Amino acid sequence: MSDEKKTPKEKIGVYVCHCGTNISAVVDVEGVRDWVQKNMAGDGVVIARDYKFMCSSLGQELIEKDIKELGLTRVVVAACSPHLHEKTFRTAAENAGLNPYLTELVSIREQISWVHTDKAVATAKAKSLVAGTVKRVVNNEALEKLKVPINANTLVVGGGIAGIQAALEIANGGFHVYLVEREPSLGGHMAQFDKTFPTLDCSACILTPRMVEAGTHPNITVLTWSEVTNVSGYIGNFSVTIKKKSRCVNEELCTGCGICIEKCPKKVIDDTFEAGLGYRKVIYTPFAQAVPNFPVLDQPNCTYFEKGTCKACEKFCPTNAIDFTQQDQILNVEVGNIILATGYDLFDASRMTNYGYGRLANVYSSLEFERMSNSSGPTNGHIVLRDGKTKPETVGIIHCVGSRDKNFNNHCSAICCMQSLKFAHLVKEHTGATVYEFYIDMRTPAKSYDEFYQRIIDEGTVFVRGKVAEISDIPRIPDEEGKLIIQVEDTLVGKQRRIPVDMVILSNGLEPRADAKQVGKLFGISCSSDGWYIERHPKLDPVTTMTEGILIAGCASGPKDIPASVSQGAAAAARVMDKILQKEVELEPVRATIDEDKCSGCRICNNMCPFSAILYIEDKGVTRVNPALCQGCGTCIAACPAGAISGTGFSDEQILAQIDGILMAV
Amino acid sequence: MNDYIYYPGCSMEGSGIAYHESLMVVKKVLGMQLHEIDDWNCCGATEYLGTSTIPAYSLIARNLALAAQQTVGNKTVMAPCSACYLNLVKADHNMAESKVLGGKVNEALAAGGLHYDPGSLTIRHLLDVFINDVGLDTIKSKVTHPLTGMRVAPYLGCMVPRPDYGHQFSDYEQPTELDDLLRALGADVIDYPLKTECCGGHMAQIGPETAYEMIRRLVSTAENRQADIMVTVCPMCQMNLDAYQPETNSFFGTNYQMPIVFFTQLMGLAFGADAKEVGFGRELVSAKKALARIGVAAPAPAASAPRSKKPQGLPMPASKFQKKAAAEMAIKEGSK
Amino acid sequence: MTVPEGMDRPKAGLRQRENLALLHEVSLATAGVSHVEMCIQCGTCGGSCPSAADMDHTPRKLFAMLRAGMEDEVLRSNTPWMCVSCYHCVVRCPQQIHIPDVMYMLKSKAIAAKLCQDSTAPDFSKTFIGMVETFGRSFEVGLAGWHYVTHYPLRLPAMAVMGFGLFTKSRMSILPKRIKGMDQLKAILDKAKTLEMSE
Amino acid sequence: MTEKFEPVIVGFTCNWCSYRAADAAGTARMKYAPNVRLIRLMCSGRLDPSFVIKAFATGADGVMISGCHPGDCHYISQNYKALRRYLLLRRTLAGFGIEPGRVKLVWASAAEGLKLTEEINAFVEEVRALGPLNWPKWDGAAEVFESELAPHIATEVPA
Repeated sequence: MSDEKKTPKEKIGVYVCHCGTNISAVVDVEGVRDWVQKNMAGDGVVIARDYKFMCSSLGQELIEKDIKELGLTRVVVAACSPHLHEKTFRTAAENAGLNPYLTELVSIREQISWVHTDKAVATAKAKSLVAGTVKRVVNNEALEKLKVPINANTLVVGGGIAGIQAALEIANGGFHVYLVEREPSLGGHMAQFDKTFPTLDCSACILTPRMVEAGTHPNITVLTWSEVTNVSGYIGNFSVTIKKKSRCVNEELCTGCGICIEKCPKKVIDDTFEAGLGYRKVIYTPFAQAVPNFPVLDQPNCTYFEKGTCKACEKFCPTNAIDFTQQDQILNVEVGNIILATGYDLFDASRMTNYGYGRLANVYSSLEFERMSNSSGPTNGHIVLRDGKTKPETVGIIHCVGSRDKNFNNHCSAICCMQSLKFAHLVKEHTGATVYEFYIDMRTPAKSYDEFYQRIIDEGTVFVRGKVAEISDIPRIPDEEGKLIIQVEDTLVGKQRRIPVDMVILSNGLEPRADAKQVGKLFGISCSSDGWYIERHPKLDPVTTMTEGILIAGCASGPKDIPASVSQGAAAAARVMDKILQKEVELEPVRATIDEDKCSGCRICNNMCPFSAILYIEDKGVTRVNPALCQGCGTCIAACPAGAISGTGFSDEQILAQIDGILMAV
Repeated sequence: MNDYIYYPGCSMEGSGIAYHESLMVVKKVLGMQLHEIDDWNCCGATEYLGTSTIPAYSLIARNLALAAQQTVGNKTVMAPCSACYLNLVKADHNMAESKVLGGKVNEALAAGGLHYDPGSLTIRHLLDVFINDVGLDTIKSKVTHPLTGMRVAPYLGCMVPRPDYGHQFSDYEQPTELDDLLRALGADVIDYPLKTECCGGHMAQIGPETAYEMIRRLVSTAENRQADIMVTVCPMCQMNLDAYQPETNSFFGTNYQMPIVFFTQLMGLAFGADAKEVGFGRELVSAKKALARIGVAAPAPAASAPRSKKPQGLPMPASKFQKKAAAEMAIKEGSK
Repeated sequence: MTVPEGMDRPKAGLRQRENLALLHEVSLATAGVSHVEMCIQCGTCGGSCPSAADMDHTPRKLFAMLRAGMEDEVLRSNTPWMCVSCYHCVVRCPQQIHIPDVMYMLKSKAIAAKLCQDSTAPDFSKTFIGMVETFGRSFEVGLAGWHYVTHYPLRLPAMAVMGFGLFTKSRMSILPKRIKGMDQLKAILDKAKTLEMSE
Repeated sequence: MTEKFEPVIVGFTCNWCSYRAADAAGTARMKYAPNVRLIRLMCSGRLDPSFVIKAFATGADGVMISGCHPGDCHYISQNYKALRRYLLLRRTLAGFGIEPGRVKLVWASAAEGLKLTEEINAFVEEVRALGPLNWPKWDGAAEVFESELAPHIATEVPA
């Protein structure tokens, strides 16, 4: 029903966009324009226009002109999604002296012309959506953006190469960074690698300087053996709780001399850094170049904590730095932005029983091989069978283990082809063995990657195109006795082959961290269906997330090689510094406010707010909202039985009027 | 709980009669009630499926329809024959997955005044029932004559662990259920990685050379790993490995003498039944020697020596099953 | 986009392109959801197959031929007949293609098109089915007997020995068992056959 | 043959997930039933059950509410509150003699354009099956709402 009786209190201009033919092909733009002109005059529509590209400067000028000349008090633009151009048109209105929040955008492209085909139906829907917004905009209020200062400190979670890069960029920019790492040392997976493809320079040689720089940088507080346990606040003003786990080592006193490690009588298998292939002491630093180089005492395995005796480390420590009573520390830090560079987990190959990992001794995981070929690794760089001495004469390298497989991970792990080629080279270099590579598709897209592939072919590696079906230790013919037999279809020949080898190296895929979902929840960002963190835009905005102030870098958002991870670390840092340099952030003025006269102090709303923005004022017996903490979700508004809470930008009046509009007879 | 609708399948009355006899003994000991589907028909094995679709599925579905009529509270159909078991599950699964197939099959059944709603029955294999319903503890508790000293190669064949629509088994390739059950009987279970390799199936009839090679692989590996006897859960496997073993020998000029019997026969023995009663003597490759082992002290060297605890060479990663066990332990610890 | 009648397949791989017609036809006719359109030609099936050595094409290649629309070559192939239904390929296939079910389907197609090279396998199936359709149960003696007489006369002596063995151990009954509801079964199968044709 | 009933459906979408899912569906040109008209809220938690009643009273045959997946709420946990209200609302509606099936709560993340369109198509069919909502059609309904809201408007506190 239209409201001819009342004289409209606002002067509204409606602008319908063709978006070239994106909209006009399916929606009768002129039809919509005329209908609004005719039927919504009663609601205050004084002018309705259509234009080829409203977002063009000419289109914007059209609006500005009307505001000035016709004295429009409200503007409605029917074009694309508000997430695309709301800002554009609000700025245009602002330039013409109209408060930006009196302009509304109707999505008739994403919600109509791109998803419907029947022109009549589409046009009708367009009319009702416009009508809804016209009736809504009448109830819009002039609002001012809230400006809050940005805390110049940044939290970087994850001390791998991406996190280190991000931290260094920001620190060098002159701002403080808290770099939190859950393991005892910085370095991440890169520290475990031997060589890096395709240049084959030593991983440690290029990583160590960066780790040291981060470890000694005046602007970086490195917190290893630490985990973030709580995050609250919003962009510019996060407060973060960090648990610094007990090392049983007093960092003030410890010089990192390493005598305690030497004297510790107990060895355990190192499942983390040595990928289970080697041993470490119970008090240890994961590797020689560890940053920081304070050791960590592995309490569950420590004889003293088990039996109450030993204390060898304490006895021999020259600076009495060993402290068995040390407790976990809880630190609170205030930061303005947070970068998550939490990395990846390696696919657990024992899940593929047909490859026999964990059953057949000489089947190795990629990380085991990295450690084995590393001169500082458990075999001092000697590539040997599980017996610890025999050199392999034939080696099979298997691609796509747990990747590109609907039974495990659907995605391509991006790095395995190059990693496997690198393995082939290393095996040849160290042992001169015959090497077979089993691949489905060879993926070498980045700079000088395919040249590396050429080089490995030239080195005489045998390439077999086919996903390996099984690895067996059951011989069928004498030649297979005592060997591992790789059974595969050579798809380029079209025949099944059984290739006996001494050693198999699996190129394990990359998986999202097992705890990615919980961590995401902690920081208020979400994972895609396959478990990686979702970027704000996969192409145009790969390092930010839907949550302002939370950024992602490196493998946290999907498999990446070192160059890509480093670039993302730097990119995230640039984004953060951009925000810091703005000194303050503008927050959308979408907030809840409480009319204290109407508030009965029932406190129903009090436990509705997850940001504790709602405070009960005991003496007044009423509740108030802290606008800086309020995020504008509006849950309290809907909960208030007295209708005492109202929400700017999304008030009851606006929404109820919009319902009226979209249900108008068209 | 111990009541099952029972689909024996044709072999149980013929080549697999030992399976039938031993099952009858074992179920009595374990107090299971088997209600045979009235007037059941052949499941068509893999032959019917390979020549037609709707008729093949209708043939199978008749049994399901009859079984559904017979359900009194209990909705579980148990089949001891792997091929029968798989055909029944497959029909149930595919009829549900493809409405077109389901519709046509029911149209056909209607011609015989029958109907079957896919998903209304649960179809399970005998081994699954023993492990997951009866339970190893109960089985252990019934063992009066442990099979100590008998080196057994556990052989499941294909169709029980794969495709395993119901995810009843621990693994497609190396399931541990049969090993666990035989261990519960006190047998010395050897590491037999070919436990789910193919026995040759109908190739014995239509492409003997192919079948002989598969039979050779299985039997020779069992023998190389010093098994006294192979144990199976499938009449077709038993038939191929037992009845075609002599032919395989003459084809390759070998002389394997590897007896192969049904797991229920060993259960029967362990439960104290006498050999004849549980169908021993029906196998073509005699199991006499193997039976003689029982009671005799176990011979020392195992083909696959367990890995020594002391770090020697490089440490091994844990297998899927070791990890699972560890996880379960951790949970137990946690609950304490 | 035209979707064939009575289609209930996942959205994947449903683009109706001319040269994919055969692939889709096979996929549709296969019982259950075959996913065969999704093959990435990795060869896991061919690598896993215990009888691959005796196949003229590996399953993977057969699927490529389906894509290429090489109907005759596919139906003449002995590959489906060599399938032993071990299901290794199914559980390993990274695209979860129900390969044996596709093979079954191809066999029936080949029989219908009279394109099987060697009649041993089809005949064995026929004999088997003949028994089942007459008695409602399989009848090993009749089956084996007839099959060897017609296809492996030379193996008869060996078989006779085995048969005798089985017989003396009463693992073979001379007389077939016949089910009571033979008429019912026949009615069902006749109806089913007409429905099969109507596809 | 009589022309089939085209239900009118109002959809309340969360600004962070399902509204973006609708954008995604658009960008991917996924076609779906045109019966749904979306209203953007900041959060499914903002949904005041009275909006739904209002929609029905004004002529909607069905109302769809969509929010972030449990655990993924942009405002931490507000979608759970939406869920609670939704369940209560369904009972209330049943009390009014309205089929609870006319309201539907859907979880759709920003990435799930396809899921959203599938949910919409399904819901349109469900409501189509229920037929037109025979809510007492009385012209005054809107005015009553207006008058009940008048006090609000009068005492609205400007931000």
